[in-house]
Amino acid sequence: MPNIDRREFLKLVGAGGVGAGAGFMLKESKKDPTEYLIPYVVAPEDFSSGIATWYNSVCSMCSAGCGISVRTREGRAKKIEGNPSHPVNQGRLCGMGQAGLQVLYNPDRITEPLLRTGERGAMSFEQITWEDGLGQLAERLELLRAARRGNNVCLLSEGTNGHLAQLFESFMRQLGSNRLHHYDFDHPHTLYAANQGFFGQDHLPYYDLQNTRLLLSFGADYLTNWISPLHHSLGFGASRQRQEEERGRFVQIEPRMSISGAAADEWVAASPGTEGILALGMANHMVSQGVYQGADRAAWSAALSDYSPSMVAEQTGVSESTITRLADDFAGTQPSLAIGGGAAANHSNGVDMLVAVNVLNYLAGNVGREGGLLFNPQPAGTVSRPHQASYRSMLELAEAAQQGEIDVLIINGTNPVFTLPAAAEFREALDAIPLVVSLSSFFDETTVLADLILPSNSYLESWGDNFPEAGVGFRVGAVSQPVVSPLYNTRATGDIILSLAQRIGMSSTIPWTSMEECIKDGWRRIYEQGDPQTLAQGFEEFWISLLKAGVWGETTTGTTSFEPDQNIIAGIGVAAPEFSGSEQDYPFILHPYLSPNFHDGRGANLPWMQERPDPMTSVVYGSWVELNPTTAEELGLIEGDLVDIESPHGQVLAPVFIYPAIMPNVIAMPIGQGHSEYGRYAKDRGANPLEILSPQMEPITGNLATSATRVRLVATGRHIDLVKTSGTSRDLGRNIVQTTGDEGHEVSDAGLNSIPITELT
Amino acid sequence: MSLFSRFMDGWRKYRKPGYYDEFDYHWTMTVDLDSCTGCEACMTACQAENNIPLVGEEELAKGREIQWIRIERYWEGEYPNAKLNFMPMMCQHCDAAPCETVCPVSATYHNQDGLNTQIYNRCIGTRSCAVYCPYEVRYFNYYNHHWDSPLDQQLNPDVSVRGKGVMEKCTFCIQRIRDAKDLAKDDDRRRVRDGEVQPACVQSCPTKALTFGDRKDTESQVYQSMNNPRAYKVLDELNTDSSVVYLKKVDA
Amino acid sequence: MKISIVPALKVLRPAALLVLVAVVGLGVGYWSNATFYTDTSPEQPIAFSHQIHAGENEIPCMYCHTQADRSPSAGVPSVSKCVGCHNEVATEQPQIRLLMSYWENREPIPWIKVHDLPDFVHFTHKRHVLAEIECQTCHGAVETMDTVRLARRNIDGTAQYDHTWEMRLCLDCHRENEVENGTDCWTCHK
Amino acid sequence: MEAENNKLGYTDIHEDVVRSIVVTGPKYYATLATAGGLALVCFFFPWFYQLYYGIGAAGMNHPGVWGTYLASFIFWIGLSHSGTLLSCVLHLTNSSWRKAMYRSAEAMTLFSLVVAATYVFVHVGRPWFAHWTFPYPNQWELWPNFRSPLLFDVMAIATYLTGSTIFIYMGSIPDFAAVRDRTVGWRNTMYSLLSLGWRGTDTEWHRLHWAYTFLAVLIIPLAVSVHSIVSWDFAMSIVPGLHQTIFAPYFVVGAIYSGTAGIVTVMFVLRKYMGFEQYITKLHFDNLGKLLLLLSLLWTYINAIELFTGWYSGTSDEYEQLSFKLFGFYAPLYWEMILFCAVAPLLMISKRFRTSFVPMLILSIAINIGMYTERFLIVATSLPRQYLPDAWGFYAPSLVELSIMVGSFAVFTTLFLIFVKIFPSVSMYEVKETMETPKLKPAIPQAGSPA
Repeated sequence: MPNIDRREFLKLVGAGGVGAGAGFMLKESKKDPTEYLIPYVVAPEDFSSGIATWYNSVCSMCSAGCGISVRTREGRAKKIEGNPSHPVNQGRLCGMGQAGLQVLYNPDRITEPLLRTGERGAMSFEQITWEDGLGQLAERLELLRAARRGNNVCLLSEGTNGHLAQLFESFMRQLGSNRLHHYDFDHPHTLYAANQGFFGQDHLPYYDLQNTRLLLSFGADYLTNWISPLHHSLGFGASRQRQEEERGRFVQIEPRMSISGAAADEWVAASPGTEGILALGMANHMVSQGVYQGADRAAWSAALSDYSPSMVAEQTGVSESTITRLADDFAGTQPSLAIGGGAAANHSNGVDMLVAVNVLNYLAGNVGREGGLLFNPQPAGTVSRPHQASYRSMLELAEAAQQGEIDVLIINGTNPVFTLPAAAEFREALDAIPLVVSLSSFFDETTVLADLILPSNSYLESWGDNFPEAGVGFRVGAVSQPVVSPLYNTRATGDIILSLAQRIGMSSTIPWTSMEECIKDGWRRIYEQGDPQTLAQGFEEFWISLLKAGVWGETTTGTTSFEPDQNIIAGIGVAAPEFSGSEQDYPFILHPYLSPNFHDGRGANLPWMQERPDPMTSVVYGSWVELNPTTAEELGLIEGDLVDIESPHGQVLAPVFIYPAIMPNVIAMPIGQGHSEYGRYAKDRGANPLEILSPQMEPITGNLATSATRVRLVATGRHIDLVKTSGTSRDLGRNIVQTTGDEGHEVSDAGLNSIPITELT
Repeated sequence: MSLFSRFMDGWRKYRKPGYYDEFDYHWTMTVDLDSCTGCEACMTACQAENNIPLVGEEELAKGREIQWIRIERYWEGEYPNAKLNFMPMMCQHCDAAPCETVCPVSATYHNQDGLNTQIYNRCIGTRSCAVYCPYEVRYFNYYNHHWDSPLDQQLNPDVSVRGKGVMEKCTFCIQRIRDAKDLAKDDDRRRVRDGEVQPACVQSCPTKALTFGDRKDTESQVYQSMNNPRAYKVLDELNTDSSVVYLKKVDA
Repeated sequence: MKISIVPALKVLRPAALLVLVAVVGLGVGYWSNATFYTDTSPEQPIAFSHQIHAGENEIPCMYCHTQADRSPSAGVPSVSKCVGCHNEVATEQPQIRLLMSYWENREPIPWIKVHDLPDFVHFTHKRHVLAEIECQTCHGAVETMDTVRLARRNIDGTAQYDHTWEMRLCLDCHRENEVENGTDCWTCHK
Repeated sequence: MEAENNKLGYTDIHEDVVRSIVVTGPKYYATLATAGGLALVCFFFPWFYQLYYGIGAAGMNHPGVWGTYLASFIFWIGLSHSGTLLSCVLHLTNSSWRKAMYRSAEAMTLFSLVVAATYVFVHVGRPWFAHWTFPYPNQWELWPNFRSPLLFDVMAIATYLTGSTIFIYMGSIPDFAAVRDRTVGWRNTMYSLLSLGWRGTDTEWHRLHWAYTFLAVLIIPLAVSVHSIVSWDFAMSIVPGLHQTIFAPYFVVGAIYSGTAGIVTVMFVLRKYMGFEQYITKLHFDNLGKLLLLLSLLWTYINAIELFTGWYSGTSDEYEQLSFKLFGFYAPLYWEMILFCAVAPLLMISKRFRTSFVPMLILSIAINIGMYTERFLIVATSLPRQYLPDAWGFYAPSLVELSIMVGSFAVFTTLFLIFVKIFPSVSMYEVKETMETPKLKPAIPQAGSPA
């Protein structure tokens, strides 16, 4: 070893030191960071970490009222699933229902009561306390009530039924106001009217899809948004999975193929608005062919005389042979069922059309028969039906507001500014109202215009109950209970109303202090009407078991007999549809349809819904306008070309999508996108076709004729790439989706654990 | 047991296609194309159950969707006789899976339940399995996904959240299978009962088009329905011997 | 002339020496950290002693970690649980006063995690407890620890302290006891 | 050629070569700086960004999960087949014209392999775990999947890398010695280390030759196997357009083809800028030209076969893939490839073309562009369009990818530039072997010359 001089030594020491330091830090860096273990202060008794707890409740994403059971872990909702014991959805749940979690956990929720500081719609609010907010509102209401001007208070809610609706009713009655409105864009006013008019029933019958063997659907997209889609899907599946000969057959009659159309065995394109005429044409055929042998046959043939298949054929664009064939099938296949809805029902002749559908059912003897159309008993709880606001009543409301007859408008959940056509001028009406209060928990188009925002809980945080309309043929009710404690400083709608009531001093008639009490009370009454053998167990037990099961039912069915009287028969008839805009200026008929993902737009703030490809087109995050290939060719348009859709009442911009199954003179647009507000996921995305609808109404119900607007297309010359997940939607003869018709390769081995063992030696 | 002999054990297994003489269970799914309405409830159910990230519009435009189960759509014919056929497509859990042979680190392998499994924390992201998979059901995490708070509170604690550079795919909701087995053990049963375990998609399907169960149990619903004369397997000519059986659409 | 590689090597010696020393230093540094700085028993908000509870007073583990036999996670007792006893027991101890202050403020106690498995590992206490595996097998002789620290069990049964778990240890045990599908990845990974 | 070399004495050779190492002009530094800078900016920065962001930085998607990274990988592996393989073959066949160029050729092999290896890390999603692909005992008691073609790949490339490193190093020991004796200071030290005390005794020469030949024999099958295995990454899949038995020979031929073209390019550069006019002559270009011509014909034939297979299969899957390749979005690239790799090389039929330097340079570059395109098309036209049309997508490289691709050439150049300053880029002793031993006694007594 050579003698090391000082420098050398220092060098070595330095090297060693650096090395050691590096080594030390290396090990240090490999150690785990500190994590914490936070226990409860007092653990709730139904909680245990690592184990899921399930709560049964009711879905409020649409009006169908499916039962849900929510899986929670460590006090957080993890997944929503169908409640197996609920007869409406029997454990199944649609995508939107499952996306309810993103209503609860939506990053754009309103977390505090807010008071407007700046201009209306300028989104300038300040946080206030609940005391303050409720105080201000109560004060206002009390003044009006004292001044006998309670009628100047309007409560505009989303379609609610059950005891919340009841609470609304009594609250408004106490205020002395008859301005209680439930407004849903998609409420089937015409269907109610038609059943009222033909069957004389003020509630919907039960359509027994499960047991029917031939379903004729006149425009009703029963699988995605017609009344109770989940229940219909169950029926559809069940009937499809029956043995070959028993297998149900489904025929869809609509100008643009909907999901139900795709699922159907046959899709018939009748020109928009003529579905009713088509139905009567078939009825005519059935009567004239002597299929119908009722006593009042003569009356029928008289009433239907001017709907000869030939005439109908030329009006509807459906060939005469098809009409007669369908009619024969319908009469021949037993049991069969005809339903109507969707665009067909939302037309200028909607009610008559649906009556015509009922006529078909009657003539084929499907009324009151299993596999046909069964009458529901009176629902157990109050339903919002009497207060359902049609388009006309919304116009009247706007009118009243303009007249200054409305001082306070309380909006709960619904979003009329978005779902009403611009022509309704509802936004302007709001400006004329001194105090607009919103109970919504999202900044939707209506809420941003509010002066006072009292954010309500999401449905997963609050008490409620629901009596599914058009239910399942017998009385069903379900209780929804909070599955998680409120995330933010929000309150349940019911509680808000209750505390208002208390402040105004209605405690005599509205005694409850919380919604839970209110509902429990209501259910006590239902319980007491119930049959003795349930009574035996005592209410508390009943209540507990109700909360456990989440649903309650009573197998009392409605009336089965039905005889239409003569003047009804005489009055049967469907007028030709009326469109706004002349055919030469506006060559196309606009067919807006409820998007399977966003319903009437309420789903647009749910990222899962935005990311889920549209079932028919696979487009995500956006809207589009559907054109028939030939039409597109004539106009020289390809997928992604931006076009202006112009109606007499405005225009919207949307990219073209070439849609193989739509009539050449019809263009279709999904409803739901095109929000100007409503959170980061929905804001400024796509276009809203409702804006340009002409304010045309069905005369009897005042229902908006959504598909009665003519439009023209103006190419802008701009082009975007539609964001969609499908590559090529033709299978190029690869026989991927096989049908029993063609001979595909049979399954190679359906045998047991088929692992090819080839021992190598 | 020495490392070497263990290694030799593994090697012997490798020499046997499918590794196993016999599966404990043989989980199988059948899809009735005749009842499928393309409503995509299954997709949302899967997203919720398996912590599938939100990708965002830009990334979707780049074709980076992550959908463990997706609905494929195939148009047939032209107006007015156009038809649209839907086909749910998820990992077929092939017994002769091309993806399993190619993964250099065995991050994907066949387990004794006949499942084609993916171990996220073993994956190094060569993406070769996705190339080898003829069904295109393997999805890659091109970057670290994130959930706008509080959306992350919904994440399922039984399923790990995959980070960037990892391949992922349908697992037949293996966490549910695990729980079901756990339950079976609790009441001293050797086997899971039929219908006791259902993947999220099957559970949510509104038309009951999907059925799931153990193929080895001849009583099971899935066994019945996979012996339906309409049964066929997609891309069967590739001899992937898949565990998802489709029932043909009825031509009526 | 004589040609050899040696002179060239000679030239390199000092540099080589430096590198050598540095490398040795690296090893030393790493080793010293790994041996002397392995305290896995962090300062807890309350100096709770398992030695006193589980050891001297012989309170069974399941008394506080109630869920160990029915849930994947053994569970940490809620504050109320502690208070349940300490309303009477040793109320004058300063640490108990501390506990009580948490209780009065209705605050949870921010315990610091000692045993922590990665998020991709699925470990269920339930199955292991039901299989009658002593808690000590994995957690070491907790009843002797004043403050809990990491422990792990080697295949020969010897406990080893202040070391994190490794996959092979799980595998060893699973093999030894012939656990059903004990070596299938998805049994323990998620 | 003899004529040319006669002008040279042993001394001149040494002086030329040593000069090329010792004397460094500003030009060199300038190029080195640019190359290095380019490598840093275009290769490493984007890569680090990608490491941070994830593979999403590249243009890959579903189902186009492989992209230019893999194309580049194959390309560089291919390029690597130039040197070592070639020089082995020529060594065994005793073709003397090889001797002037093989050193640089082998260097190319080495460095393109290095770049290719780097691409593996660029390609995978979690490179920090890439070592899991090696079978080493670990605490998880896990082994890699020995059935995976990718694992074969790792092994093959590792072996090939080692083999060619040893080969090139062994071949240059005597030259290291020679340089050692002509340099002083740190260079002297370095070379005395590198030359492992080489004296040039008979035994040493004997052993060297024996070992050298042995390695040459060893490496030829290795080289062939490496690219066959690389081809299996694709051929063993069932992707339409990739699942073909022709792929192994296809890749091997393609590899040697592009490799040889690469050599032509490099030799031109050496000749021009390192002043080796007298060593690298028309003869080399002529011979390489012939070789290239042959390879191009082979390549064309195999391409035809590939198309035929696709067409003859008659399945929609293969057919769609084919028609997309020929007439789809990337069709221009395809025809460009055909032009560069199948048509243009026919020019080399004329000796005049083969022996003229600049045209050969241009052609060689064109060929490699074409070959890169081929690799790109293999990935980009087949993966996104497989069996299920609904899942079809489209793949186009992103900026990051392109820049990394460009950067990789810079990396290669940098390495090569460093190489020419350390290694004697022309094998002195072997060039000498090609000359008649001088009648007169040598100018200076020297070591490192054949006895």
